[in-house]
Amino acid sequence: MSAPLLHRRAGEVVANRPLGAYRQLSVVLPALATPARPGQFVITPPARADQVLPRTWWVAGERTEPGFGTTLELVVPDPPGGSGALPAPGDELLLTGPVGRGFGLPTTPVTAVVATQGAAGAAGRWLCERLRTVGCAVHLVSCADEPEQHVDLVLARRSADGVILTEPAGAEAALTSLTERVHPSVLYAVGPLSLSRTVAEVAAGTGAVSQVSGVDIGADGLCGHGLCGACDLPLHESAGSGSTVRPCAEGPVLRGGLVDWEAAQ
Amino acid sequence: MSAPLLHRRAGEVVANRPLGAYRQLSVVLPALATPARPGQFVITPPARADQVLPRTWWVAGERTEPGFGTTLELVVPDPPGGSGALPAPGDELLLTGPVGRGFGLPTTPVTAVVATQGAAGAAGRWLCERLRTVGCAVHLVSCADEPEQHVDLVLARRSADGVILTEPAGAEAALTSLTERVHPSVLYAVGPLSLSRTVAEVAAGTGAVSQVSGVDIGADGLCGHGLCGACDLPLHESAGSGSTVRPCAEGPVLRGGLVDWEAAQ
Amino acid sequence: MSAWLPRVTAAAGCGGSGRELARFGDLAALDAVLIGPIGPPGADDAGGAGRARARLAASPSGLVHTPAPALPVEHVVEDLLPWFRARGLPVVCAVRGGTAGAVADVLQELRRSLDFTTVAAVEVDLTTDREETRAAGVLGPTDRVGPWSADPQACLKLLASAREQLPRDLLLTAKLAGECPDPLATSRAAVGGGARALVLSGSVPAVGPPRQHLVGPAIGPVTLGLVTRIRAAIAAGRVPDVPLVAVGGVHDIRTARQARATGAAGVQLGTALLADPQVLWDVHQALTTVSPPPPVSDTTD
Amino acid sequence: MSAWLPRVTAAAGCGGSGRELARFGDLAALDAVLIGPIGPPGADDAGGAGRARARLAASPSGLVHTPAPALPVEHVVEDLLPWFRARGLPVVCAVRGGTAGAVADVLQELRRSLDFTTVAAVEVDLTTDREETRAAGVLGPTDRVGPWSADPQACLKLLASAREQLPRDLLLTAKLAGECPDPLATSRAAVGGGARALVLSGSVPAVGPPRQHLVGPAIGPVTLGLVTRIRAAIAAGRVPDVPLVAVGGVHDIRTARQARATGAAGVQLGTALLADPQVLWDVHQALTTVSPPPPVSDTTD
Ligand SMILES: Cc1cc2nc3c(=O)[nH]c(=O)nc-3n(C[C@H](O)[C@H](O)[C@H](O)COP(=O)(O)OP(=O)(O)OC[C@H]3O[C@@H](n4cnc5c(N)ncnc54)[C@H](O)[C@@H]3O)c2cc1C
Ligand SMILES: Cc1cc2nc3c(=O)[nH]c(=O)nc-3n(C[C@H](O)[C@H](O)[C@H](O)COP(=O)(O)OP(=O)(O)OC[C@H]3O[C@@H](n4cnc5c(N)ncnc54)[C@H](O)[C@@H]3O)c2cc1C
Ligand SMILES: Cc1cc2nc3c(=O)[nH]c(=O)nc-3n(C[C@H](O)[C@H](O)[C@H](O)COP(=O)(O)O)c2cc1C
Ligand SMILES: Cc1cc2nc3c(=O)[nH]c(=O)nc-3n(C[C@H](O)[C@H](O)[C@H](O)COP(=O)(O)O)c2cc1C
Ligand code: FES
Ligand code: FES
Repeated sequence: MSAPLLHRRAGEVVANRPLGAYRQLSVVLPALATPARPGQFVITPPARADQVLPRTWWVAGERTEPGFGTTLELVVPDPPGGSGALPAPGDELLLTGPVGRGFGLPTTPVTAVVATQGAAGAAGRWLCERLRTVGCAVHLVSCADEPEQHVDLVLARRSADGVILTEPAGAEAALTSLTERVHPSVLYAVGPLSLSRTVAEVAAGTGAVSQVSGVDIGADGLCGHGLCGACDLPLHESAGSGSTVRPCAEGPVLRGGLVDWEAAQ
Repeated sequence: MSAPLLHRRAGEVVANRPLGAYRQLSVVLPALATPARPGQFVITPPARADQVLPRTWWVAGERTEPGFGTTLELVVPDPPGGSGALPAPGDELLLTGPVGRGFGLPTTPVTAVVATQGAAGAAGRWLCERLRTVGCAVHLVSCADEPEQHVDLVLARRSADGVILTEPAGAEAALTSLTERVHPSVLYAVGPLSLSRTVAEVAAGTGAVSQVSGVDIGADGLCGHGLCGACDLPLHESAGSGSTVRPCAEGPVLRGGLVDWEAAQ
Repeated sequence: MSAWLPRVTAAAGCGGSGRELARFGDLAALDAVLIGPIGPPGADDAGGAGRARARLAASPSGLVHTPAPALPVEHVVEDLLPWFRARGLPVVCAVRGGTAGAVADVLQELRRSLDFTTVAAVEVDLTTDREETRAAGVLGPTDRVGPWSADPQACLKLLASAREQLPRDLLLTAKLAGECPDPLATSRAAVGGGARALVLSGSVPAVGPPRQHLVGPAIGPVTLGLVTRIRAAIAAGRVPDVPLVAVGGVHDIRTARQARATGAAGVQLGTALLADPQVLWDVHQALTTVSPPPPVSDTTD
Repeated sequence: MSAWLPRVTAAAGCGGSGRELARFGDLAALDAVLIGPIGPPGADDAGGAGRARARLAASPSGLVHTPAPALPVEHVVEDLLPWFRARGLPVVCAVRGGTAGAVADVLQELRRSLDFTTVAAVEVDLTTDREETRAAGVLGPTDRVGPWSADPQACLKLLASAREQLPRDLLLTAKLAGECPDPLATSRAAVGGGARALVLSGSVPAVGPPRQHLVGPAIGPVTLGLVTRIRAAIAAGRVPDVPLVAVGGVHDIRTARQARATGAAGVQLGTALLADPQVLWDVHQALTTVSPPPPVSDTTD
């Protein structure tokens, strides 16, 4: 209980830019005590007065300037007509976070595969950059239904040693053949549960470690605060019968091998 | 059924100014076919997504410039924290109206008394101007709990031959002594039902005609469209047993003498 | 389920006398105009002091309301039906009464009208309080004994007595809502008595004193739940197969389509009209222009 | 009405295991921490495939939810109670079960814990489905027979059996909601069985398939209606005098005060915490700092 309390606080939106099918918000907060990590997210109040659940967004980047504050980059789906507008530059944005465990980085330079889908691609790209910083070779697998839903490919190609684009249905095949080719020590997934499951299973098949997002940050029907149980995932029997994990509070990053994906349907 | 249909349409807010305890919105619409009259109101959608009833506001002035359009003046209560913000200059405002019968003007120059209360004071002041235009002598009785709730007294003193300020509880006494002094042929009330009742009763006591607002435009719990029945008022027996009038659709201006104020509680 | 049924009307108590609606759009463009609640003379007298007006209080995404004052049947017969008939507008009469006799009296008055031909359907309100006449001196002349819909046997009798007053082919419907403790039993009873469609409202009793209801977008999921339950009961043969009309939280084209997708043949709009009467025509248009799904056998390229 | 009762807690299913809340504020500042629903092992097994996770769907100013998966009682005994006891935090255990036996088993396990002293109250869920064991081969081993709250007699037995498992002075409460057809009868039965406070929730059954509920600000008026009705019944001597806890649509300081003004001694926060857990401390603070109205006899100048 010595961890600092998580409180909602006010940030200032300094940019709201289009980024393919998404929008990138830059938000300035008082300087963070510990730097943010890829795999963390923020929680922000509902967009409209008739909505009761908060919104969750992946953190896609962070820059802390002493004396000025921390700028968080948030890449979020362009809200559909009904769900309320995003804040404009100059607006205040209330948010809690960055929340949660991020992805663990290998202590030795190894080969890594990062798989992403949707707006989470921005967090995936950030993870690639971090892996390269610690000397890893990184291959990015970006999944999307439409070309413009791959996040910022130009930057992604600079952050990774190889980039493979695929439709979500082709993720398993792409990951399997990539794995056979580059023999990664670790596979990462950031995106929906279906992708996390695929990555965990491909990793298990090759004996590699996997770290995956255990909750589809950005999806509807989540509280993000660890209170509602909508994100609960069953663990393998070995963890004790009937054990579950609550990824938004205990993750969002989980070891892929711990989850009983079969039972998670 | 030959009257034109009432449709919601978009106006542009060109000004939003403080006016004592209220705010005055100026809204530009396509030119009205028939000029607006004091006693009419507009209906505008709820301020927030979690509200379902529309808002109703008195029209406090109108200026039509051919080729440019109609500018409506709307004086509205400064919204309390919770009820949603008013539009800013440049914003679009959806509205229906001006709606309803306005006040009838005497065909001959007579002495008139206009009683108002709250934000309706702006509509009352406009009525005074109109009465003066047709040659009447006009006395304004403005009721308010707090000094800043009297609408725009400087302009009001210019629009009337005499202005009396009173708290709502003193309205009856003020009206009675004024009536004894100036012997008006007609008394008007624009404001809450309690004021309408007082004016109707003072008028009845002196044999004068009264025209009063039959619904408290701007209050909560109204649809303004004639559909909910929240504004229904009982008529005197002479109008047929159990007869009621629906002021937001059949008024809002009613002859004070037609309403059975006793039964209206 | 092939009987005529209007695709969309106002909900009882939310469309005025029907004529107020005419200020906002062309009534002739609609399938029918619902008027009511229609009650016997003096039905809503509170101690003789005139009809109680509806009271509305805002709640999050909803409204808490008291029932609308009933239109006296003589007003309907003298003023409203002639007006509608002169314009060739089919009318749904929503009728409310505390006893089967009161409802029968209203229907008799309507039927006697020279303009009755313009009446296309009658909706009987089972959400309202039932009254029972007690032995003199015990509890006063009448006593509210809870809503009709809480007593399936009473509903059956009420509908049967209403059915008797009306021409054989006239559509008779029954409306129940969230106050009903056993919607299956009440639905079965209403159809048994002669209802040929059920109007299902997600409106829920709320706040006090009694006779207040929560309505509006907030209660949409309750309406969908009720429609789902009765559809399932029809599919299981536990309620006779009649079309359903969804009311409660239907407030735009999207929610109207959702109600239809859930199994409602028609919808009614309440609160939505209070905010913008135009929605009635928008929803009518949307439900009219839906092209039916192509027949399964249609495989031409 | 002088018994101890926490002024505000999380609602069952909305506070996680209690520990997640600790990330957002100091639990020691609260009167107590509610944990649960706590169920027997495997209570929520859907065909043995692990516990069903809660599903939430947005609706206007509300949520439609499935019940939260139950915390297995062994997890509570082994992990949670020691954690709370070590910190001196009083705990309210919300317990859920389909049979009186299942509930009694959970309570027995709790009672056996060395850390039971930290349990300050037990809340028994009457909104959940009751199960009946049938003669072999007739309907399978157990059969859902509707919510507990629909059967006052069953509630009385359930509470009496729970009461037996617990120390005499431990606060036992019963929770009922919008699924209850006769809240007066059920309240009377629950108190008759041994409940010393009633938790009244305006949550309403909604959508299908079964076991979904509409909650959130939208249903606030339903909660206030329920509290008003039971207060009136208590005043009329038709329900024994116990304190009431309001839950459903209490989502900020204003609505918490409104619930208190309507006659609730305590409140619980559900959906409000999902949006911002901080509200728990805000409401606690507001209800703590309310100065009681000055005594009537105090006329000194
Ligand atoms: C590819 C790879 C190869 C490895 N090889 C070896 C090896 O050869 N030998 C060996 O001993 N170990 C090895 N490790 C383990 C490694 O040294 C770390 O212990 C490991 O990455 C921690 O992550 P975890 O998810 O495995 O552990 P967990 O026990 O699941 O928990 C640690 C998790 O918390 C996160 N975390 C930790 N601190 C924080 C914080 N302050 N804020 C937010 N999140 C935090 C981490 O990102 C990680 O996800 C390897 C790891 C990887 C990924
Ligand atoms: C002080 C006074 C003295 C009068 N003295 C006489 C008299 O001596 N002899 C006599 O014959 N009459 C007299 N009248 C009646 C007068 O000539 C008008 O007929 C009367 O003002 C119409 O208003 P009403 O409310 O009385 O009529 P109502 O029948 O109630 O309806 C007319 C109402 O509709 C409104 N209205 C009318 N047309 C429109 C429109 N196009 N758009 C919006 N609203 C409209 C009017 O403002 C009025 O409120 C007098 C009226 C007043 C006020
Ligand atoms: C002001 C008002 C008055 C109503 N009066 C009645 C009534 O008298 N009889 C009735 O059956 N329903 C009445 N209703 C309920 C509506 O017919 C409808 O069932 C309910 O409003 C749910 O629909 P909505 O969510 O679209 O508003 C009334 C509703 C409102 C808002
Ligand atoms: C996700 C979720 C799960 C819930 N699970 C339970 C439960 O298992 N048992 C229970 O008694 N109530 C449960 N509830 C209902 C709440 O305890 C509470 O009664 C209801 O949400 C109304 O309060 P609110 O409007 O503040 O949300 C749950 C509510 C939510 C949102
Ligand atoms: S999303 Fe609510 S507990 Fe994880
Ligand atoms: S305010 Fe609704 S009918 Fe007049």
